[in-house]
Amino acid sequence: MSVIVQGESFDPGAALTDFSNRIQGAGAMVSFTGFVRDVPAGLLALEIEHYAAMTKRALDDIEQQAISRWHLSGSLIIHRFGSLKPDDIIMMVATAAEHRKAAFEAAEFMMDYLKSRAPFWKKESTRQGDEWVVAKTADEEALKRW
Amino acid sequence: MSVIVQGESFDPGAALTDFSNRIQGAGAMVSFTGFVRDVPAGLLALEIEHYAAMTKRALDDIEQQAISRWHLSGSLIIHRFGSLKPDDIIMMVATAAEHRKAAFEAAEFMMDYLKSRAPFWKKESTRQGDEWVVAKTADEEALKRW
Amino acid sequence: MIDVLYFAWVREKVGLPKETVDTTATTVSELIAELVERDARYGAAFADQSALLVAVDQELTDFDAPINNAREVAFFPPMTGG
Amino acid sequence: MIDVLYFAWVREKVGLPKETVDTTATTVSELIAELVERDARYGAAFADQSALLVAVDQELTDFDAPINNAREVAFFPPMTGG
Repeated sequence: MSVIVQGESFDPGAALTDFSNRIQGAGAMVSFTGFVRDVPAGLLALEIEHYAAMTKRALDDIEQQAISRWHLSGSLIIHRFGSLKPDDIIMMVATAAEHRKAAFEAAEFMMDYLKSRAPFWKKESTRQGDEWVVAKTADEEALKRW
Repeated sequence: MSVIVQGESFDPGAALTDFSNRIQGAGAMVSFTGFVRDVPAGLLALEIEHYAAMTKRALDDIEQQAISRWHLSGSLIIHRFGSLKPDDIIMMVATAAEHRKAAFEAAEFMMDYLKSRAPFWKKESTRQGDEWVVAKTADEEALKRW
Repeated sequence: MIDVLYFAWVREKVGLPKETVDTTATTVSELIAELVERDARYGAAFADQSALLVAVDQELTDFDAPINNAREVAFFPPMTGG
Repeated sequence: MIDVLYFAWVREKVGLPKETVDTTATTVSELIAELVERDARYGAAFADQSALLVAVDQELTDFDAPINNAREVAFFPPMTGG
């Protein structure tokens, strides 16, 4: 049960090792890791802005919903902010539950909510200029599953 | 793109670090790890038997289906055999794709197929005796999703 | 006195990330109306309210929400985390 | 001559993991019939064929499958991997 918001990069494997050592009794563990993808124009930087005072609260809320709905025995959210480059790690979630269905669903739920309800905004910088990433209607639609 | 069948234990975090270093360009990485759960009678050992000549072939086939259907940029299956104890790691799959939906679906697909189409059999040993784990109809039903 | 925060392109249009506003507004909508009267920069930022979200004291809410007892109101576009 | 393999409780009922069988059977079902005639252990293992799966040359198939050119036939219960 931990939520971490940080500027620094991290190794998803090292984070998963730590997490797996804390979830005795679970039958299933799922992790999701998001990376910066390049864009056709050539990405110079991806700037991630966030609303610090609200971020932790929003992520704690998303995590608590997942824990109580899927009876998770463990959960983890790590999200970065600041200036990132292509292939840099952006964020990670991990879940632990008795069975695989719960672990998968809880991880997808956390990702769907994190995309549209956690106060992060991305700006892409290319040689053609800077542009704020526009929220996808598909991401808002994804919430209806839950 | 690798399939490993082994008796030895392994660290899912270390495997994820290796995997993440091989998937440049992916936006999304998902992993699933399965652990031995204890049973009410107290599990002394979980014996995993497999059909060695068929296992690699079956897992390669499952992986290839996932790669072509979800255009994965990376995939991994590790499955153990032999005598395991509660909380021991049993297996892991990992997927890398452009977007999260593909990475999640491909990992769930591989898990569903691996449960019912890869030639592994589990036997639980407790003080009350040994018992072969019976395949769940829910696991066979899960294949209909695909 | 209430803290008003702006993020992403709303911040860029308003020209600052945060300010303290002396207001008699009782709802988010009234606060927006006051700001828009103050300066054209706000007019640009709030031109299309359907493109905006608002949080009062760090909770997402809507434009009718009361702000009488609020300490902090934040305006921003739909989130793009993850 | 064909290699016949048994796994999990099928192996335990037959009493061995593998044997080479001299057979004229042309399908899986004919092979089972031959085995069942040979010894009661096979009768016990194959009593409920609906509880069994079969692979011919390491590919899952059904009991009507031809085995004329097969090198290896394997019998086992539904898999429980993962």
